[in-house]
Amino acid sequence: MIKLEIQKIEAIIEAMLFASGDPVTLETLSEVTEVDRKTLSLLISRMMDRYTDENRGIQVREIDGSYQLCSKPEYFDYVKKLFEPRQKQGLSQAALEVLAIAAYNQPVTRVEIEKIRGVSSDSAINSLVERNLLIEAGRMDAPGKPILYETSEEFLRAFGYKSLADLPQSEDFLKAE
Amino acid sequence: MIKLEIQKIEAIIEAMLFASGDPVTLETLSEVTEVDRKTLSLLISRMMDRYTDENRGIQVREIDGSYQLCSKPEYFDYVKKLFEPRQKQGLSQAALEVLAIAAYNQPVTRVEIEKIRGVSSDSAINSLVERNLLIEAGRMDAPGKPILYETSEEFLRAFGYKSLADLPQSEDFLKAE
Amino acid sequence: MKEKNIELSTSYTIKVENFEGPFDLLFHLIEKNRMDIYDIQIAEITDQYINYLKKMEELDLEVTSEFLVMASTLLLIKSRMLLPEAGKGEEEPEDLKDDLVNRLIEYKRYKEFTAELRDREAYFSRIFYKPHEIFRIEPAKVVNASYSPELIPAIYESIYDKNRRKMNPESSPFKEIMARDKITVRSKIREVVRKLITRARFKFSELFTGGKNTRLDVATAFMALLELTKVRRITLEQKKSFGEIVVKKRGKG
Repeated sequence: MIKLEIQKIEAIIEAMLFASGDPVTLETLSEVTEVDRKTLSLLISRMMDRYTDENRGIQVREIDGSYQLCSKPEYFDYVKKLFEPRQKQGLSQAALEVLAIAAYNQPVTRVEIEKIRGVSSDSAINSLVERNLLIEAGRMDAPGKPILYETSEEFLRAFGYKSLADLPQSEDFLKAE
Repeated sequence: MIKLEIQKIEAIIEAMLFASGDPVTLETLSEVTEVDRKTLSLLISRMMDRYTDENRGIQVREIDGSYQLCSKPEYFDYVKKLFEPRQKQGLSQAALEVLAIAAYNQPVTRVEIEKIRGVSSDSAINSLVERNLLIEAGRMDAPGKPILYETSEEFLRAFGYKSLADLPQSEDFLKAE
Repeated sequence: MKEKNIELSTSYTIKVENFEGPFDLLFHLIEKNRMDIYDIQIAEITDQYINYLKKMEELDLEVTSEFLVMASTLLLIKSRMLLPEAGKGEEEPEDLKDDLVNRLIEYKRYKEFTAELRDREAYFSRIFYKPHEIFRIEPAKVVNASYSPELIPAIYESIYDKNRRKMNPESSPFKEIMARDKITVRSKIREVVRKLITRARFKFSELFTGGKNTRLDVATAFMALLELTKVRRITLEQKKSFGEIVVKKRGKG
């Protein structure tokens, strides 16, 4: 690839990510640019580096094998003035505990979550499903066919993880049982 | 203003234009950044220059005293692939028959096609023209000046022919009539 | 964690926190007493735990059943430890305690992780995304599907042959029926079925009235009958070879 081509591909990627707004998979980017995925992911990580420049207000985030353009968090206080005060209520301690347990034990049932927390977790689970942080992922092949829950892509986005492999690992967090 | 501040202001402007999506007035930008409008518009035109770099896929446009971030038009063909409804629909039997007749009898008129098929072929021909498999190739020098149709390059691609000479020939396939 | 400072009549202030559950409260007590989680003094912790529940009740705070279940577990362990003879043959108090400690430790890991989650949520919620640009895109005018190169000549051949038959019916070769005239066979099947609605039996030759008696027509009709025999809708009868075939409706079942 000659240099001009690389530049053009970077420009195409930026244009696509911008126009999409939503995350775009590496696969799609590879199909459109006709550049193989490996080269492309190298190119994108180079681009990501350049976005860290002081004078840039936006950045590329990698989430679950997709890329998304977004504003940098450090300019939140300025950007928010453009919008109506947004009521982004933080999550309750109960909800965070449920998420923590689900993140390391997915797919997980309500009963499993409650066993670890020691308390009923119905409403916390419901509010997480409502906020699209937990998703229902089928049912367990067990009596009563309990619903299995998984963390969503939105969970990765909201907590800044590239993928589940990005979660802090330790032998303490071996899947229960 | 020291240099670092300028960089930060540029970043804020980029973040604001990005998050807004819509045009943002110079006035709003000036209020939020607390930089006077004159300085700010100079700063933004400097930013606009930088967006013209080869490797950028987005640009800042000035519209009626407002600024808006948008993708560069030269990458439209790539960007639009993100939004294109995938049309993987196969061809109808009628369309395949029309194509076969056109392939062996081109250029051919609608009336000739219908004579061979024995049925009206209006909509099949139209859908093939729409899908770029048949193209109009002038008009026949005959009463009513009927349109002549030919198969397209897209036709060759879709059926895996290098050229029309690639179509299997046989004495059975004498031009009808 | 929400806190309430409540003035009691006894004029001292106690701090009642909202605990997520019995584990959460136990932790608080263990930490407050600077105990080692692996070496919990059950008697002491049990008393404090039960006192706490009493205070919650005095303050009209809801004490959910989970808290009460834990209280009874703690009391059980405590009593067995005090009177080892009383519970002979049942679970050793040390086992009950170990089980409790293990569950506490597991819960603690997740609780500690929530601190990280809280920080990350606060940071990443400062990011803005944008909706996608609005384009008016015409649907793609290309065929993404690809076809075999043999398809076009095959289709042309079939059209061509059909036309040739029209001009000279006798020239239609028998083999064509198999390949291309499934539709004709199907319509013949329908014709036979229709006939059988009004009549229980009819002669094969009756299918060829009005000059439809080319070899192709005969073969198609015959294939239709074979199909119907296969699905047990009809039976065929032929008294002698080359004789008239009689089509008979078959009873259900």
